[in-house]
Amino acid sequence: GSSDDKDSGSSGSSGTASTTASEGSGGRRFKIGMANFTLGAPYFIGISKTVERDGQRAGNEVLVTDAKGDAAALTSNVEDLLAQGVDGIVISGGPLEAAPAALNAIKQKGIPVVLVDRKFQSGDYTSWVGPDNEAIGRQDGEYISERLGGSGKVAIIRGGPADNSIGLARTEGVRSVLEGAGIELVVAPDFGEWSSDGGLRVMENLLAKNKDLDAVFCENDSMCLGAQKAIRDAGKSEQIFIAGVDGQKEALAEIRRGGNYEVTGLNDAVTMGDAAFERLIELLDGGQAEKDTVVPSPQITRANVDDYYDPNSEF
Amino acid sequence: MIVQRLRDDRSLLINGSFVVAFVVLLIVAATTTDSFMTDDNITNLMKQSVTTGLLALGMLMVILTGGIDLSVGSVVALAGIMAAGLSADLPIPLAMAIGVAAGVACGFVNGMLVARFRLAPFVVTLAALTTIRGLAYVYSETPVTPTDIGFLWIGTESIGPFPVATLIVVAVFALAWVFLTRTGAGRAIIAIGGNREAVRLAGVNVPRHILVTYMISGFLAGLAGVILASRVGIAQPSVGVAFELNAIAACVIGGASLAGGRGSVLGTLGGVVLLALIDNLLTLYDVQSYWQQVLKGLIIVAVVLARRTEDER
Amino acid sequence: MIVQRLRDDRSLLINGSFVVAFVVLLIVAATTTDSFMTDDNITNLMKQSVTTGLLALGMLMVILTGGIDLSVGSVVALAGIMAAGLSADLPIPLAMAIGVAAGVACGFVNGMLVARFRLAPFVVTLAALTTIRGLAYVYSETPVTPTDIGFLWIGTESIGPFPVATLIVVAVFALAWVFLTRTGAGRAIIAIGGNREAVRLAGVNVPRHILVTYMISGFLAGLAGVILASRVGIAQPSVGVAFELNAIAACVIGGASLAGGRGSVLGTLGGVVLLALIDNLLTLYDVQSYWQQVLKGLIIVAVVLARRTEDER
Amino acid sequence: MLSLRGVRKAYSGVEVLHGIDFEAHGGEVVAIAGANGAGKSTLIKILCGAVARDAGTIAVDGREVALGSPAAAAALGIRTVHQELTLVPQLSVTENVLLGDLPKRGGLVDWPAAHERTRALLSRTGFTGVDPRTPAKRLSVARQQMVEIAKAMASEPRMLILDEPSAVLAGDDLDQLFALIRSLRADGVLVLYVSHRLDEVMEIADRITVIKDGLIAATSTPRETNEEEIVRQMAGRRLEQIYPDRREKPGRELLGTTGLTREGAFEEVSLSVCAGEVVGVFGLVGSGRTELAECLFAAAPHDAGEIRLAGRAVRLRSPKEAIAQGLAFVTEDRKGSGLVLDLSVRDNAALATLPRWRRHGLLDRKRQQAAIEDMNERLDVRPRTTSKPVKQLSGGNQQKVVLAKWLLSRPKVLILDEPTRGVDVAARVDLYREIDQLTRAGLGVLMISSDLTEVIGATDRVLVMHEGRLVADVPSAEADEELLLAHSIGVAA
Ligand SMILES: Nc1ncnc2c1ncn2[C@@H]1O[C@H](COP(=O)(O)OP(=O)(O)OP(=O)(O)O)[C@@H](O)[C@H]1O
Ligand SMILES: Nc1ncnc2c1ncn2[C@@H]1O[C@H](COP(=O)(O)OP(=O)(O)OP(=O)(O)O)[C@@H](O)[C@H]1O
Ligand SMILES: [Mg+2]
Ligand SMILES: [Mg+2]
Repeated sequence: GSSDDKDSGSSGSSGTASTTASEGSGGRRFKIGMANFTLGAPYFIGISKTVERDGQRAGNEVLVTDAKGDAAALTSNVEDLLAQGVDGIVISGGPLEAAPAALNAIKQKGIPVVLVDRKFQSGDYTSWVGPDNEAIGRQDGEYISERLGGSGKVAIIRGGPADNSIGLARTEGVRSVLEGAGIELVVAPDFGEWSSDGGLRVMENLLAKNKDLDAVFCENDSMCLGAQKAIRDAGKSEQIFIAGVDGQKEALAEIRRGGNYEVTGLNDAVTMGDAAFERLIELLDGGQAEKDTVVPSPQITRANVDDYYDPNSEF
Repeated sequence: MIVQRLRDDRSLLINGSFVVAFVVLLIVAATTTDSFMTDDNITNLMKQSVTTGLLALGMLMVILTGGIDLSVGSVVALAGIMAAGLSADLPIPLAMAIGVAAGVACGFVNGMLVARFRLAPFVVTLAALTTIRGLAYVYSETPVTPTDIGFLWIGTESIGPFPVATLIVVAVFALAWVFLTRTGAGRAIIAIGGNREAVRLAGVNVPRHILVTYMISGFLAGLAGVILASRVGIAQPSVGVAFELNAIAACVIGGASLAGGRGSVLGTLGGVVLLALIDNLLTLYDVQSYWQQVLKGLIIVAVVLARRTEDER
Repeated sequence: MIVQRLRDDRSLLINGSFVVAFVVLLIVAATTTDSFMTDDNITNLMKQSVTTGLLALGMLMVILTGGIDLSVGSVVALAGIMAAGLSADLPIPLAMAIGVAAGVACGFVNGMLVARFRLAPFVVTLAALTTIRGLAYVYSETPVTPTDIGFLWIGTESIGPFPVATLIVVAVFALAWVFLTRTGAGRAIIAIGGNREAVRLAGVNVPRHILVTYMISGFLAGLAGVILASRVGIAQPSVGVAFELNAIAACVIGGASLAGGRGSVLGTLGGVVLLALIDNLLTLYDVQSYWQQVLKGLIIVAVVLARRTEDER
Repeated sequence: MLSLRGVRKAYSGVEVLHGIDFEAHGGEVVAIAGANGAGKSTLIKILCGAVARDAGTIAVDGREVALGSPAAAAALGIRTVHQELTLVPQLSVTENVLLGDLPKRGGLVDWPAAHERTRALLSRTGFTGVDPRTPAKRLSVARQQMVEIAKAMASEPRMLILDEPSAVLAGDDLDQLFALIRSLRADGVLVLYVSHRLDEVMEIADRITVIKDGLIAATSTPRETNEEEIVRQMAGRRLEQIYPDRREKPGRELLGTTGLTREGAFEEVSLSVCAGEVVGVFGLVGSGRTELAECLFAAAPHDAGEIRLAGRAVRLRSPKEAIAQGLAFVTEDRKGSGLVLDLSVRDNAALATLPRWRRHGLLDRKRQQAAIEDMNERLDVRPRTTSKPVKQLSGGNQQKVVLAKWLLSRPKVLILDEPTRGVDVAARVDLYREIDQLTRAGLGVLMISSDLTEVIGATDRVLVMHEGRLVADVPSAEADEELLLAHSIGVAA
């Protein structure tokens, strides 16, 4: 499910008040800021790359910053971008909840900002595009519950920490379905830190304590890949199946292989990046865009994986 | 006169190649980019140096005694989230004061363990890093957004062209400079790092002075946390990871020795500004994120190499 | 005889309260939980100590000379991702060897800057931390999955009840013990940390020995990176953040002094196992993540306090 | 065998050696004398490859040598005992002695053989009684010095350089050292010997070379010269009298002890120091003098007995309290516990009196500076600039800075532990005169010294310690060297 017109930026009309970019041959050219809260995970790298590529393809200048997971640095980066006179900014919030100061600074400049992935709880933003994480969780929960037929034991691996509401929402989604279905849940006490090595470690610990797991849900695919390895090392690939979130390339490859990695919810970085870029250009062109847009996250299983799997994708 | 005093501080700002490196960086920045010399950018630079500045100054005190404080990043988180959380029910200045006080308390515990129980500062403050981070999450798992707009004042507003937070940093640095060069306690702290036993035999209460340095570090980390929460407009329990490394780097780039007894306020200030400058320039030049990291490391080494000859043989 | 030699190593495993702390922990763990004494859990403990073990051992060498190596976490990432990436085109052992060699190369650069150019180890390796992390991302932004199943052998398989990786760690620790207690180079490294000038005046090539320690640290970090990538089955450029802190903690808990000249292989091993044990137990007891952090810090302080009397006055 | 031509050396622009020409031959003992800061240690550091010369040539056996590193010097058979101790504190005596040259078997260190070789070396040098397995830091300074000497003997030296080896040695140990030097001389080894104790120099040297302000001032044989002459050459002035005449009536007791005991160090020590009195303490290495001083100053706890100050029993808990009560303590180890080497002369001198310089909460630096400059003048600290890091001063001048620090604290009782270690004759005279004047104003002094002439000449009475006990209390006027030595080894009645 990707956007229809990737080059929409070139179909410009009258400019917004704040633009200083020069007139180009193929339409208006902009200086765009892509502020990342973190580039420490493939998903966020994917979003950033997509915005960058889309922007450059349309002849715009795209400045990319990386706050390395530091909210203050994100604020600084936004300030730096503003100092360089960008026409609009995309903020990939990552696990960040809010950066009112950054948003206020942008607002003072009077330029549009599109939040992608994370919807900030506070501060004024122009527009948001992102997934419905709770819905993705529910989707996985429904798959698991159906597959287990109303009984069984399921482990949950969280990325942590809880100031990251992505994970909270996903786990909440799974939980809401499974708890109602009479399935026993085991939530690992330690966090998998969103990485494969973390997922591996947490799964190893889970397996040492729980002999009778039927399935495991991780808050993202990276951790699932580690957990899958731990399960394989324990010789329980037949017994325990895996549900993840994101649609990371490696996870799709596993689903395609037909092992115990059975399901994920697509939270596609490319789709997300495309949508964000498109939205920003609409705003820069003076369009009146919707405030919030939920990008749909289709469920991917063995049945439909071939529609989504692209070995050369960035994510 | 003032030059003599600055010299006494064995300042690196005064000493040749460090200044040269600085000036070169500034000239290159000003001439090759449009945006460097703009008001906005200079203000950004000032704001961006606040946290590292406060942390580095506290770290300097601790380092001078031959210690280290790895817990400052976690203290930033704890102080910020407490201040933001309490501001819902308490007057803002009081809430902020309590946040800072929490930092002082952390410093007190660190200092007691190091000074009285003579545990290794590295382990004590590493353990504190873990524990205090945990406490920040225990206080509030989720980010806290202060509702009262007054909370944002200290981190956001400017007086004339200078951000309030920057003025605070400047004041704190000035105080620290006076403290270290012009008070008995300051001189004793430096001497402790050089030869603890000699200082003890000279009748100085060594544990108490060491304790004070950790409390200063905790205080400044707490202050940094409150200002940071105010600047960002939201307090997160996850903020401040690896801040201690930057703070230590600023001290060492500024000529401090981790063995203690050597280091200066002005040098540290130079280190802080240099680090901020590097980040700022790499962003202005639109260097890609990963290459920024590669270059940042190389530039730091180059700077340290450049000023090597003056101190080391 | 062997006891005498262990004593010469001034081991902490031999010394009272550290062992007591250990035994108490083990007994409590074994009696209060069902799962602690299971094969699975013991194997987990062994596997989970591999990375910290290798890093701590390399760190010990560096710390003994009075240095520090903050770059090990980044080296883990670089070595792992290079090995995994190259394994697509090269024979696996060669790909892995190149990954480890990259670690040695990083150590070489660190070592040259510290030993020959006499830069402060903290800044040099902090800069390296940044640069090498950047290089790992430059090599591959996204995780690399090695296609050949043979890549997984070293990190996954067991010989009898012992994971291969654990056997490697044990072998490396044994070698290091012999190196530090029974070879001239090992003794020189310890002596350098005690009094560098004295060692220089005795005609020992001090810079070369220091260089060697950083290369050992780079080598072991590279090895740890390759084994970790093999164990996880996927190499990530983001892996290894803050690993250096754990490694240093293990050394210091094991009695090493960051000032140099003091520290032992057996003590470090004790520190590594203790850290893994704490994590393992907190998880087995189902302590929630934030409280785990709070408790971990407190336990570390308690352990260090308990064995204080023996070393410090 | 050794020949220097026009050797020059400058430290950060200040030349301290201005062109040294010097010859010496195997089988010769050449003493080098000179005032503090004359450049003796610098010359020696050049010879052993520890610092590089700026100009000049050095030839060994007629061949010009570079001496670029300590290893290069060692390869030529040049071995050195430095003025400042260069041991690795936490390592054993064996490792220190055989540093970088441990015996191996099958590629691995052979520890039993190493300990054996060290034991043999120690007994060859005559310093028995040191266990090769002991960590160096547990040894007293004197024993550490012996380890240093054994270390220099570890590989057959062709040229042995000793920079004030005797400053901490006394009695038998000094005789052992002289015996060693004589046997080396008989084997054709060249020995360079730096010392401020001119009586020793006259006894052991074949030739005496005096360095003054970085130049060779004179060279003569002991037969051609005498102590007075050497002092004149060193100091550029004649010293009328080394020790002041002391005819003081002691006043009331300032510091006293009864039955003071510290287990393993000293027992049942009862002494008293009165106003206007200089009390010497003599004893052999390890007789417990240093530990006694530490307990008096509350730097270490005691186990039993009583300490009195001005007649009142006190229980001091820290040096801080001791200082507040008017005590001052010059330790024997200036590098380890006396000075903060990286800090300036001013910071070191002011360290014990920090509260005194406070005005409006800040240090009154003018007043501080004036007081320190005045004290440096009185003690003749060179150079006079107070902003230099103290580590850049010569050994003797460092010692004067320690004294300055404590004299500034205006003590009532001054405890001195080997106060003239490494201090040249002229400066010593200044110090004795200073002490004399202060005692006239009511100060009491307890002076620990291993230098027999000093401990007799500069004091009013001498206490002798033997194995942790006070065994004699002799008025200085009646004391002579034999008597004190006899007491100190426990053979006098
Ligand atoms: N590292 C250094 N930096 C600067 N100046 C130095 C340094 N070392 C020695 N000096 C200076 O060189 C001069 C000669 O010092 P040196 O140590 O050779 O004297 P010395 O003859 O051995 O004196 P002493 O009898 O006190 O040991 C002194 O003025 C001293 O201050
Ligand atoms: N053979 C030895 N090995 C190690 N330590 C020794 C030995 N002999 C004595 N000591 C140490 O020396 C201490 C007493 O020496 P102290 O320094 O107080 O005496 P001193 O008379 O001042 O001798 P010095 O001239 O060495 O300073 C003893 O308590 C002991 O710890
Ligand atoms: Mg000298
Ligand atoms: Mg003594």
